[in-house]
Amino acid sequence: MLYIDCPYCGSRGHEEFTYIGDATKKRPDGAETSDPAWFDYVYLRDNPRGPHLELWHHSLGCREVVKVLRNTLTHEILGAGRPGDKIALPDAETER
Amino acid sequence: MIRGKEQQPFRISSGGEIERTQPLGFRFDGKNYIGYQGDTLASALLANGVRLVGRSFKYHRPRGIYSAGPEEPNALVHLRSGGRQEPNTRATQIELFAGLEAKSQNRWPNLKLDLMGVNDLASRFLVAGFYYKTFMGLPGWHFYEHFIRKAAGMGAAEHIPDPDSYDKMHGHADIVVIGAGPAGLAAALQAGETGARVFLIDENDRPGGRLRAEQESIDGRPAMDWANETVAALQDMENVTLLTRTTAFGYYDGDTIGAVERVSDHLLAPAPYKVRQRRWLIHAKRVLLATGATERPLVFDGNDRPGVMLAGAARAYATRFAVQAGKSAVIFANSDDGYRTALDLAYAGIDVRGVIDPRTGGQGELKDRVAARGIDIVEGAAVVRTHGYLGLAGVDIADLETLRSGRMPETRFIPCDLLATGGGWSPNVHLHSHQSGRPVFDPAIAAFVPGASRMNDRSIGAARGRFSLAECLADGIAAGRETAQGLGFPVGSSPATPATDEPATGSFMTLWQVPALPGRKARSFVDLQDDVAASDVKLAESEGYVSVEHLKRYTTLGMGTDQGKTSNINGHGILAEARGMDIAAVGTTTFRPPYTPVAIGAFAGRERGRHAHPVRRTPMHDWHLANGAKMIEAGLWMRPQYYLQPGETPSRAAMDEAIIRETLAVRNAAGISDVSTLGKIDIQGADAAEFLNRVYINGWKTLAIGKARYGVMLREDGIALDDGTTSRIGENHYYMTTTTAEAGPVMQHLEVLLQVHWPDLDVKVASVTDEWAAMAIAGPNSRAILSALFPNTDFSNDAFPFMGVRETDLGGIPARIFRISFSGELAYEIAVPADYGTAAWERCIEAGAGHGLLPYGMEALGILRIEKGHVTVSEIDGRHTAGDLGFGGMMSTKKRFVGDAMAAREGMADPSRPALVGLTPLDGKTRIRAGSVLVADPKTPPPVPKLGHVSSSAYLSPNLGRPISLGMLKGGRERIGETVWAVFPLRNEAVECRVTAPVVYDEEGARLHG
Amino acid sequence: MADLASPQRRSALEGVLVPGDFGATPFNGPGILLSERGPLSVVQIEAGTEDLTAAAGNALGIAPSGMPNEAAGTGRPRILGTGTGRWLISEPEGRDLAAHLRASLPESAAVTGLSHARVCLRLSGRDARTLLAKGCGIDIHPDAFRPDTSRMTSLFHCAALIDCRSAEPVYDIYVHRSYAVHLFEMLLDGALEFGCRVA
Amino acid sequence: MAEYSVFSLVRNALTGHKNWQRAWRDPEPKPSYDVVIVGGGGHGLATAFYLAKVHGIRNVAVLEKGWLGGGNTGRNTTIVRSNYMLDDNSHFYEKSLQLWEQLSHELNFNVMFSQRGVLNLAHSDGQMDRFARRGNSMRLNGVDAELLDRRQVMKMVPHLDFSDEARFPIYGGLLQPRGGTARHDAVAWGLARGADRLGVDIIQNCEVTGFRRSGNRIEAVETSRGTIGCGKLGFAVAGNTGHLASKLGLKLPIESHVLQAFVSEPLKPFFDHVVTFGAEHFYLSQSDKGGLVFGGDLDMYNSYAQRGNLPTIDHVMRAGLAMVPSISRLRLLRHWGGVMDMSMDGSPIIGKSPIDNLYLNCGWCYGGFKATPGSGWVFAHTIAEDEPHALNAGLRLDRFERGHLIDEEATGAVPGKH
Repeated sequence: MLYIDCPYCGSRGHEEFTYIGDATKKRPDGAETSDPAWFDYVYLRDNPRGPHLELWHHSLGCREVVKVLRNTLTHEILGAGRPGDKIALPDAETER
Repeated sequence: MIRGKEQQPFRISSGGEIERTQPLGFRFDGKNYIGYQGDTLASALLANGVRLVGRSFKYHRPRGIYSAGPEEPNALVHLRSGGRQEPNTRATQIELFAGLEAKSQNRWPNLKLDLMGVNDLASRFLVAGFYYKTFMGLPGWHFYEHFIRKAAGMGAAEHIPDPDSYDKMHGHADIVVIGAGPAGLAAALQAGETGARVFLIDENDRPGGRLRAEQESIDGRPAMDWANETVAALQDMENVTLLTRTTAFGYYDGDTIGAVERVSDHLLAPAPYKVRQRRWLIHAKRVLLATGATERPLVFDGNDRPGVMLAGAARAYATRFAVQAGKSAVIFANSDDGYRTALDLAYAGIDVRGVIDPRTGGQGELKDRVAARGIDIVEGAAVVRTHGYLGLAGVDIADLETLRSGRMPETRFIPCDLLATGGGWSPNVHLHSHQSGRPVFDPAIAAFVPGASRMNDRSIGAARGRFSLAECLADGIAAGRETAQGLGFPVGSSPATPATDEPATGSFMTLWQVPALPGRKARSFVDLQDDVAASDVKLAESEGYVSVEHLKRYTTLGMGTDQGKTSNINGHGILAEARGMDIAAVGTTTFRPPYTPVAIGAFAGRERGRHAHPVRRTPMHDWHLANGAKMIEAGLWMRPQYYLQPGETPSRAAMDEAIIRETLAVRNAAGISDVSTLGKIDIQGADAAEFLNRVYINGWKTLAIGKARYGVMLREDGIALDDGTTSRIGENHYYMTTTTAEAGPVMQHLEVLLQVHWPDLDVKVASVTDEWAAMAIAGPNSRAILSALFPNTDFSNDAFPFMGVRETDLGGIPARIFRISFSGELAYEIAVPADYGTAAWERCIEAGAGHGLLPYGMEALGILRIEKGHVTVSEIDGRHTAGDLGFGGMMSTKKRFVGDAMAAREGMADPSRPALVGLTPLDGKTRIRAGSVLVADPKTPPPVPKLGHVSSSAYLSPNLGRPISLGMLKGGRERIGETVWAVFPLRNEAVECRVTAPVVYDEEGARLHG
Repeated sequence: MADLASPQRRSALEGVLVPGDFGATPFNGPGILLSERGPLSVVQIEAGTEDLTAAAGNALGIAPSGMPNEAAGTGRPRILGTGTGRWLISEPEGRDLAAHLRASLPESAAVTGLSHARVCLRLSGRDARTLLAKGCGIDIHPDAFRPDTSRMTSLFHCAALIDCRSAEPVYDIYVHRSYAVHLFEMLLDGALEFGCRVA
Repeated sequence: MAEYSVFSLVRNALTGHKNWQRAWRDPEPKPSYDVVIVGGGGHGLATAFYLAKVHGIRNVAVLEKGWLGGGNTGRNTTIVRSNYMLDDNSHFYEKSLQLWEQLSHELNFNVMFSQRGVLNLAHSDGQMDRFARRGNSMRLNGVDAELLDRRQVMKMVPHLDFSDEARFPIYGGLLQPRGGTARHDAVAWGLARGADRLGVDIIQNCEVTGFRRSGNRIEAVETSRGTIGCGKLGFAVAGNTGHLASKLGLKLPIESHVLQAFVSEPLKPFFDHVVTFGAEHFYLSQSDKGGLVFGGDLDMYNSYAQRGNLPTIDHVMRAGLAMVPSISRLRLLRHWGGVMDMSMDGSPIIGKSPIDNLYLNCGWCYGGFKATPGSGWVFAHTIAEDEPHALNAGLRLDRFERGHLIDEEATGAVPGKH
């Protein structure tokens, strides 16, 4: 079980959440419909092997969206916060 | 009650953990026996002198009991019968109970005369991977496979329902200690004393681990006294949970331990209301792995005969179960365990005829004790051959050095019925390696020990290669204290390590295999269950299958139900020798969960049968059932499909009649349907209109209070997501409805947009699906019915026009009325608080009695909406754009909305895309099935170009008197009036049909606005 | 038709929740007590903490806790924190709680009536914690889940709000109405081994 | 190299099995190759095999970072079928199925292709309609398909839950009789042996660490065994495509997700077909060794770890019991995970890339195994001709940007949902 630290509810098993996906994708509000930014936003992914910023919806809890930094190779959770929060890599991870 | 002869000729008259006052009758292969409480099936069989218990997987060689624990490769039996049968159950782990029944497996017609034993004679052909090299010709693999499958497999299972139930349980612990041997007990005691929440898990019926099987002492007393006292102390601690008969089978992310507690497996049947097994999911902050070690066999010619057994198991049978595993024993081991075994077996009254020690020198104190008892010790020697077929009759021994030089050694025959062999111990690193842990090879013990781990685990005692009792106790104490301290629990001063009395032991000698006698085709088994011999390992190596993973897959080494617990390292050692490499460089395969196999039922717990998944009920559920409704599931909800009237019996004809009756009622009089399952979302906030404007393709800024509007929303990728009406019920207050299927996804879509992308918008959304019971009353008489129900409301067209919304009350019940229609008739939807749903529904039924009102179900609803060309999930199916569905004109060009950019892509805006059309059979009567594909010519040979498909179909529109359908047709809007074929090759059907507009009934909408 | 008798609420569990003793019969009585609380007024509020605090003083007589997962009000009403700036207020049905709150709160607050959207089950008895542990992954140890706190979580795969009323233990479980029968059946089935008194 | 046959088997048996040759050589990498394929799984090996066999390009290297078939080839649930609805998938997978039907013979290596039938169960009228559409489309494409009603399903697989207690009643099913299973490891070994016999160098324990570029071309691949020049370069590393592409600065419409697989203890014949549950993601077949092989849904989050979590295991086992209640007391022997390239429309990408001499074969979601020969066949064509074959013309990378999606599951740009 992945344990995600929901800012409201506290640490919860991931079965309470719905995975939304890559949290680095910023909706290009206002960009023309022809702007390639839209394609990038909807379809392209960095898909890193390692730390990954992602969104989880606490659908069986407070129904808030939680931003999580998680290592996709080890499943280690390195930080969590609200969607607008900046979540930095722990120092130990940066050095790895 | 099974009765048998009370003989037990191999039972020792005293000692052991068995309860001699509790004899238990059991049956094996149709014969009755008696064992004792405290026995396993294996120990009870041995006590009764039963040595042959099974046949091997491939060669059907006779096999006996090989171990005393979960590593057992041979003694797999078919336990119990009927619904409780369990194939492939290890006799060494079955606790004996009165009435136990077991059968041997993988033999025909019986265990002693297994005709499949012919495979053994053909063994030179059936080497590793032989099937990859043949069976390629006609009649094809599927033919040969039929026979191979019958020969393969182990136990047989039948399709009979399991009468037992299962549970799941969650646990939370500061420290989980796995294994209640000396290290685990010591650690749990130390940790428990600090107040930390501790789980101590052990797979056996009682704690003690290896102490139960050995003659050890602690503080001058039998070691089990210490263990029992420690257990008593732990049981007094409220913060400690002791789970016995519980196997920790897997180590998962987040330091989660999966474990299965065998609550009732030691009983004939579970007690009333008790489960058979309980699956635990325990979340730990720290995990102490005190999982012990597994002894591995020595590999030599004929090492698989019944009577060859692991030395530690022979000791366990003697000490724990008071059973002689044989009457006359030879011992063959590459460490001082050989001497330890000799002493324990001799003490148990077994005639020990020799200790064969491949080492020359370097032994410790134990050897002297053995020599002092006058037992023959042969150094520098090995067992080179065994005799006997259904049971061991004796062994040949020879000088190892001569054998290694390739010369023919002199052999000596020693008659015996038990050969206890020990090839060293391998730490049980399984759980450690389930996560990222990478075991490392320790040459001192010729085994893999835990390496670095990213998880919060620590291995202690034998699980990290510390095999002496003193080391285990010290390791446990230190780990228990340090781990608790690390979590912030206060620890007192360090206790003294209990004193042990262990003789000094000699060195260990690595011996992966005993070379075969020159000229002899040796049958030296590495993996006993899957019949992988040393020669198979070498063959695989010579063919280039040199990776340990290739070796495993090519030879099936370690693929059996024991997952290679006794065989993997020997196999890898032999591979390393063949490759001329160090075993550390050859590596090891990854251990996969579960540690031992787990019943599938335990993973499901109570979520089976009709509780396999939740179902949702509407407030009027019971009314529907009481009034003849046939219910079907729609997106977890149970909904009426149609209603049978009193006196009608269920049949296809009655169903058709009901559907026609209900459809006609709506068109000609009135109908009422339960629409509570539609998603309902309460939207409030100053920016609510702006929000709706962004999520729907059409405009929302001009909607007046008291009015509803139909809207369509897209996914970000430009595909239609959902449709529904949204009503404005206050200045900044809206009430959105969604389809039943998409209620959840739409709610989440809105929440993510608001929380992640548009946090600046002042909008709050709340799901009110469950708050409101909703019923649609449709039909020309609906106005009259509504007027009767709501005498104070003016339902005239002017006062309450189409798309009007009113908040009022229904005789004391708060109600919202929406003049919206899915059927195309004059219709109203009434929403009331859910607990009043049935009351309101009944009032509607009562008010409609004089107006021909009938309840209608999903089938009639389907016909009505197809007549009107209204789309549902069959059309909004995740593959179509708003344009495809005929909503292109609704897409606003004056504002931006979700999905607009991606919907503008070349392939999404292509005018030749499929578009929604109506389809009607040219002959006016042939049914067009949903799922038909639209083609230009039904006679074209494959591949046939496809023009679209039929999405929804009614075999008869009672209002039009003919079948009708909706479909998606390429360039469909331009093809209205043309003909096209709807083909259904699965049933050899082809119907020529005319393409029409989607709406085929009341095209002008006069009835709707009437 | 205004002359109809005042309407009665029909519980989602009618016909399903049948009083009686079920399952095993331990000598010291059933280990689980299960009943439905109701009828209740349940209202969800989304507002700023200050707005709710100010309004709550007038309208409810108690102030909400600003802390996540905390509950306030030992009698009627009870205020449960259910999200950032979101609370669930529940009390035995009497006054029009939603209207009352709407009147006391500023325009910017969202008030949503959920009285009929939630079924409230009361679970108590000496084995109540074990029963919860069967269906839910949160830590229900008395030190971890204390009285006057609540949790929104998954209980037998249903979204549930569990309000710990006392350490005895007593829990109020709020579940979506349409899932109530499923949850009740799962709780009852899981309780049989302890003996279950349904009241 | 010696042919495998029952005669060679007997001959070797009589001489103590001392004369078998290596199934494939273990060569040192040459300084450069006409074509370098990264990834020694089924797809990479099949590509090399068909490059050599069909296109006569034999100066080919297959680079594998670990052991052959150690990725998803050796971790999947071995189902082979071509029961797709959309034309681009349907034609491609049917070609692949046809190649499967002759693969053992073509490779002189028994890959144990067992055409025991793949049955998809339907649990509602709507699902029956969708299956009918798929089955009809298959028939129109010349692919075998049969629509079974409840009674026919009961006759074929009587052990499913047809009781009144069934949470998901069975309405019928869509059967592809030619579908089935194959022995996954044998596919890798047979292809490796076949390619090797045609001169392809298979280089194991050779990890790609970087690329040497010149303009819009890749000149060489940097590996743990030195730099290897390449005329053309193909990626066949599904699961790790995102990671490898990132070394070239390429961003793809792909996420890596973990999919778990499960096997029970071995049993005598118990379940004779491949059956998929229609209510939830679940499928079941029995291996020739006797183990019941189960598969289910993704764990649903991005992952490169080859292991999954308990909630998904519960989910899969629960679905299994709902489909076949009699497996309750049978035991799960092993479970493991594979890393899937989940594409944004659920269909694979085979074709050219934005880099001139780089070709992509990725995005297999969980359909990669059955595609193995077909994938190699069209990929070899694409590399050899520098132009996609008609069968993979639609599976191109730019379909996402142009809006020509191939979305069988119709779940849109949410990779985890395909």
